[in-house]
Amino acid sequence: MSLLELKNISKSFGDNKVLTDISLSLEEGEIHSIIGENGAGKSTLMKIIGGIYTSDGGEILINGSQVHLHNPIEAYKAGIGIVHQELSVADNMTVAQNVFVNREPVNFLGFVDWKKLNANTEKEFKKIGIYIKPDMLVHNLSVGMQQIVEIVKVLSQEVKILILDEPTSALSDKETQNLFELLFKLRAQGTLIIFISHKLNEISQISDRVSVLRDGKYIGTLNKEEIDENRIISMMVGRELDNLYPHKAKSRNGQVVLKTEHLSRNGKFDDVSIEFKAGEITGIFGLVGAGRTEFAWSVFGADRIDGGKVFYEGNELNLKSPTQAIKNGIAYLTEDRKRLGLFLGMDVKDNAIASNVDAVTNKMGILDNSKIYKITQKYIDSLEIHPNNCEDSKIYNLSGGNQQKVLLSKWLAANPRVLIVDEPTRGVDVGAKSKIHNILRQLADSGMTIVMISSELPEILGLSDRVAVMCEGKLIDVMENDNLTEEYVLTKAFNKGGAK
Amino acid sequence: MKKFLAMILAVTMVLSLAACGKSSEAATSGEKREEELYSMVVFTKGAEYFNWCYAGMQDAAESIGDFIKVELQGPAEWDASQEARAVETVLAKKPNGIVVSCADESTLIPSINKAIESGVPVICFDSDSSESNRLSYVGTNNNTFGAVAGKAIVDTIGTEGEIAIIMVPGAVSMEERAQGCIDYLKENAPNVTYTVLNDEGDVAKAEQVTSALLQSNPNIKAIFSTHGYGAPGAAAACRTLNMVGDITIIGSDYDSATIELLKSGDIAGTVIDDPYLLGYEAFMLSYAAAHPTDVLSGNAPFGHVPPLIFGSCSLLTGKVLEDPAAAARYENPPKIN
Amino acid sequence: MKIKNPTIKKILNKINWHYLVLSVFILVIFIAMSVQSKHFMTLANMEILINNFIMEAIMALGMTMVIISGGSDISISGILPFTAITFAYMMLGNVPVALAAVAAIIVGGLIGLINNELRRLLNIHPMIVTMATQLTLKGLNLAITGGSVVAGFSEDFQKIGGFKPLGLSLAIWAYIVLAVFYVLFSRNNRLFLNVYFVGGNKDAATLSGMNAERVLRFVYVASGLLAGLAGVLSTTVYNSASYSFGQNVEMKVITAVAIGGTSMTHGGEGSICGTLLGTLFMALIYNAFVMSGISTYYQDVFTGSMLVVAVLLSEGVRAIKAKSALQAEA
Amino acid sequence: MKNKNKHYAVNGRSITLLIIIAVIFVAMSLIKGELFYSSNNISTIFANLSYDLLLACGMTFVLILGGIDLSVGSVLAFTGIIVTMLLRGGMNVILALIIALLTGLACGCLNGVLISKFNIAPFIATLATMSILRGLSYVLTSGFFIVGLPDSYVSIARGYIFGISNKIIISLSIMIILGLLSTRHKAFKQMFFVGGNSDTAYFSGIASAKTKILGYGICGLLATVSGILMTSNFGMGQASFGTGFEMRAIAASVIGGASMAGGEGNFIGTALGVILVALVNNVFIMFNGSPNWSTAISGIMLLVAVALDLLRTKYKSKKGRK
Repeated sequence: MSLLELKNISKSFGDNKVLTDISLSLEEGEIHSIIGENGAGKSTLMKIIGGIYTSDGGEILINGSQVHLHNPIEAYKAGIGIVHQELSVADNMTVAQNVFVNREPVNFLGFVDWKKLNANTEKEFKKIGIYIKPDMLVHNLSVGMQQIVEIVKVLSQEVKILILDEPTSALSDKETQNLFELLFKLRAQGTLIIFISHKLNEISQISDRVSVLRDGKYIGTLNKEEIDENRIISMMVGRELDNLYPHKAKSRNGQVVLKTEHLSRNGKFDDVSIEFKAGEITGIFGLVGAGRTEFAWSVFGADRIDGGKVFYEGNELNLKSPTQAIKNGIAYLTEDRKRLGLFLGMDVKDNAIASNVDAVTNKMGILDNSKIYKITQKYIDSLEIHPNNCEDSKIYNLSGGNQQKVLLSKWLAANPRVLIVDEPTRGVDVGAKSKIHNILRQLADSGMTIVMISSELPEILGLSDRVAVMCEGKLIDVMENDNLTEEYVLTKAFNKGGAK
Repeated sequence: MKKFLAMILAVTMVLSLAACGKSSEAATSGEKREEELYSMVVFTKGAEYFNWCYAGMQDAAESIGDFIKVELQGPAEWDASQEARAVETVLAKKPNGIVVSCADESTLIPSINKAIESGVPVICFDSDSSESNRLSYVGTNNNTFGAVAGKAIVDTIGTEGEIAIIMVPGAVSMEERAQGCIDYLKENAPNVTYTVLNDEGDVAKAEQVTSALLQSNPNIKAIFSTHGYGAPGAAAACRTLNMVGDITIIGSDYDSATIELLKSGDIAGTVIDDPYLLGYEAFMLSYAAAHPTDVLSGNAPFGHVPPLIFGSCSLLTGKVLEDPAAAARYENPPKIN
Repeated sequence: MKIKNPTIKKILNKINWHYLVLSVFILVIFIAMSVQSKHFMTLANMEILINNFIMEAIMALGMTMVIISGGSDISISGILPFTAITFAYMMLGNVPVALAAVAAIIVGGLIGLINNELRRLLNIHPMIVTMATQLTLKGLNLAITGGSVVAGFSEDFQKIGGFKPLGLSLAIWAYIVLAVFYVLFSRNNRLFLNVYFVGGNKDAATLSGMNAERVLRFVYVASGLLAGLAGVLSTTVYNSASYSFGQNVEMKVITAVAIGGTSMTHGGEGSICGTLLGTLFMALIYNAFVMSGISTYYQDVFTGSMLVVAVLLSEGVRAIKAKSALQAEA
Repeated sequence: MKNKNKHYAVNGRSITLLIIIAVIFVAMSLIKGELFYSSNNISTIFANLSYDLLLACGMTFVLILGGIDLSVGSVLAFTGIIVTMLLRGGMNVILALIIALLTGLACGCLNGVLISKFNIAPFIATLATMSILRGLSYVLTSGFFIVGLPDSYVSIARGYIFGISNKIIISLSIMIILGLLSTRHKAFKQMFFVGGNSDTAYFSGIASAKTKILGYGICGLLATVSGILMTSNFGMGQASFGTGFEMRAIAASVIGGASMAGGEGNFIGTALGVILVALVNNVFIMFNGSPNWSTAISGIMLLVAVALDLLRTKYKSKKGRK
């Protein structure tokens, strides 16, 4: 009987299936790595185990008895602790307070015993060989340290099942090694450690078993002796081509529209020099923490630049804000549709014109409703947004795919010369996906410069004319996309033994 | 009649006091007299009525000598508790006397008594706090005040019909004025019925409630506002309903706005006491109380003051104001510093 | 300001500039006033100075926690008179004082609870909810009392107002106890600390297995209880209760808290000590204006401007801090 | 489908309010008859709510921006005093009006700057300006009424056009114009964007600071208009004008469908909110009910409105999921 057993776990958000009957059994005292491309469903699965999501179908058994976890509190009670990918620390509190939040040693008055608290905190940190002032405010810490605080917070709870979702993405090598030492200790004590990472070398270094997910499906599990990076890669790739990709660019000698030289942003990405040509789709591939989105933000003027230059049609550009970027014909389609992309509470036509209101206003600044409807209808037809009379429906009533299409039309309405799309088909159904691909190609053919950031290898290879690969903030390579293989690109992305 | 006599008596007494105050000052002119401070504490500081009172106090003080300093204190809100605090804070300055107009009967009692115990004479004016140990009350008999209004109404609308009385509940002076009016009607025009409106002492609100009432109840012939803001509000209401003239509006007290409305004929009249005089007398009493004579007074250690001074009240109408002399008296509000 | 020396930097970071500047302000006013008026620096006046802002001071304690939790409670100006009136009527009904007081305070707490539950169920901004309760209560107060003052209590009740153990009024004693309690608990007690956590990052709090809603309930109930206490105390002090009590008190309280450096933009920041300073500042201003005889009309202008200055100050401080932190990181 | 969306999503709250108002109206007409539905009574109700209407209108902008403005009452009093004092000083009416309006605009913009540039919480920033302006009003007048205004000025509010009070015409027309613009004009549209999701707005290249300053500026401007109407209606300026109006304005806009979260609010709703509150007060007096309750009523109505809205959205999202 295994410590944690998952039986046919399924989960879907709206009409978008994220997990399809995942069955896994994990033993106590093992480090079990879960690997898969972005969007393979790893985090979702972990959130279900951690009681943050509840699964649509299937059951979770701990020591053979079924458990129902509806919130983190219950999960902790069941001995499950998660180190989340996104930070969940309160940066207005001290390190110690964050680590022992709501578990501080208190006396009968509920008064916190600060000495003890800080001592305990230091002890917890010593376990991973880190010294830190427990009474330091978290917002004075680097992101890496904040991540460690996060980890220590969970570790300090003596959990039977410890889930680490991309714990090392922000850690230095030394910190990482210390963390591993600790994990080994915990394993020895019989803790089950579920480890999610994009760093193959780490995985092969520490895992007892590795399970691979792809497209929300369980592919297989490798035992210690079977673990081999190439094998893992071959299991990860080969996502079935859910659609036919459009033709490639006719010519690859378009004029260079956008160019960066040694572009850097402290702690985000470093020394990126790359050219983007008109009429081409340049795919940027990379795994979590590769710095692709951060790069895009800096180019788009949404984040500052610490070093290097951006050239637009030959002359230097220093953008203070997205407003200026848009004026210059640079558009950025965000990966975070809900937070940064769309106005969920507003209707489709409003969203469609949001980034280029001037186009539909006269000199008096009066909006021309007929124009708005015309434009919206145009995109509704050309992008096949459903329902086809949704000009006035609120965004939140649309499916993910259609939301994404609206987001795209918002940027097309701004008729840019350079279009940076970040994960253009994330959380989007098959039909919408291929539609979006075709649109992007058409735009490229019409002379637009397309930059496509994506974590889906098939998409990258299927659509882009050139492929740039980033890893941990560095640009590894830019390759013409002729007979590139997924293995090759992925290997680059893992940057095995590469520049570091 | 008795009251009237009492008033005459008191006034003369005070004036004589003031006179001897003056003479003594004249006698001791030459060496500098030690500075004295007298504070006036009011609720709704900034109401024009109290500005008149304060002006009276200022001039009275000046008439005695420049060694006397006076000040106006009190909250802008109609909040008795805040006024009580103002009294206590003023007390800390160890003034020679305090004159106060009370936001309500009871709330200021502790503060007033505290002042008396600590040897600072307190004179109430305009609105009394009779339960407290205040030495004296200078004011208007608000019942008479209301009666004057009642008479004015009956004179115009006759002994039949319905009237409205605007007031802010809880304000003693207003309740007494309303009561006085009602009593008068009971005696002299029993067929006149009345309804009471609350306008929260706000002009806009006054317009709202009166216009609503005039709509719902066409028999309303006259409106009596027991405070200064009501009349302008009611007048505005009549204007919007173009009922100007159909409704007899009797206001209370006078301020530049009311005067204007009187002259334009938007309101028929306003019952007035003499805030300037109240302030003047109140100060004189406090001064007297602060300067006991060798003859022990009834309320030693304080000086001789009468327990009660009632100022007269009369009806001010547009006709009265046609006489420039009279108009001059009301039109230009006094400077206060 | 470029400071290279790290130790100096450390010290500079240690200092709470906001409180420092505020204290300096207070000190300056104190000195100026003592020079200006011989009656200012007297025990009597100090007592009055405190007495005159005591109700606000008491409620400011609760308000601080509310604002730290990321909300606001403007219903207190309805609760204060309401509980005052409830208490007064119970007194007239010959309910034993202690019992009546407790009951009235609990009523305040219940209203706080209602605030919170409405906020949770309707999931609308606390400002709106508390505004609704405020308006409702103000109406009730007017309607219940018909606008007239509730007074005429028994002789020995009236003594309570004057009852001064060690020369300090009950209200001041209550405040001293509460202030000490709040300072200690807000810095040490787990529940109070959780308020900071929830204000700082509600999701993090929940992910860390904290019941954020429970924390918020505590915050609003506490605020209600304190407003209730203030109401009861007012009745004992003035020997009466009226719907007119505590007008705009919520604004004064929030001003005091904001001047004390508790931020409405960044939840989870601020402290009771800051509020104590802010309260003292407000009380001082009021007293100073009356003392100096400067027309109190200028008082609003002054406090308003001070509010802006204070908030700008704390914003500026945090901006500089953030910058230095960045430099440290880089 | 399309209409349905318009119907529910855009105006759901307004519909509810309209129904409630209609019900009250019919009921009153049946009970009180002529007294109530006489054109006179109706026009009076409107004339009296014109001030609130303007303030609530401005407040709606601010709420759409996700902010709040406590200073409207003080702006009303302050600008009212400015204009009356200027006129007292014998200044030409038009000029005085312009100066007053500019002052009001400036006050509003000041709020906007404090909030958007200096990142002060709207509540605090406007609380500060609220007390500053109220104080200044008293300092300027030391409490005296300011009277002796020229007829040309007084007639602004007292006059009639086609037998309709100017107050109604002015306030309603401003309301309607802004109401129409709010959805049709670029600047106003962007307020919805900024209030709806400031991050998305930023990524869509919308200058949020400018938009906010504009919003608060308009709020101040409308407060000024309201102040001008009030002073000319009563023929006097007074420092205590507009005390406590801010709460009424907020209540009305929220009843009308605006939310503190921002991005929501429509002017029909706000207008209906104001009307509803005024109507209920009117009904109270019609029945000689104690007006003491009026404050309580607006509070309770506020809660009921919000609760109703919550139920509606709950119901809608259920339908949405199906």
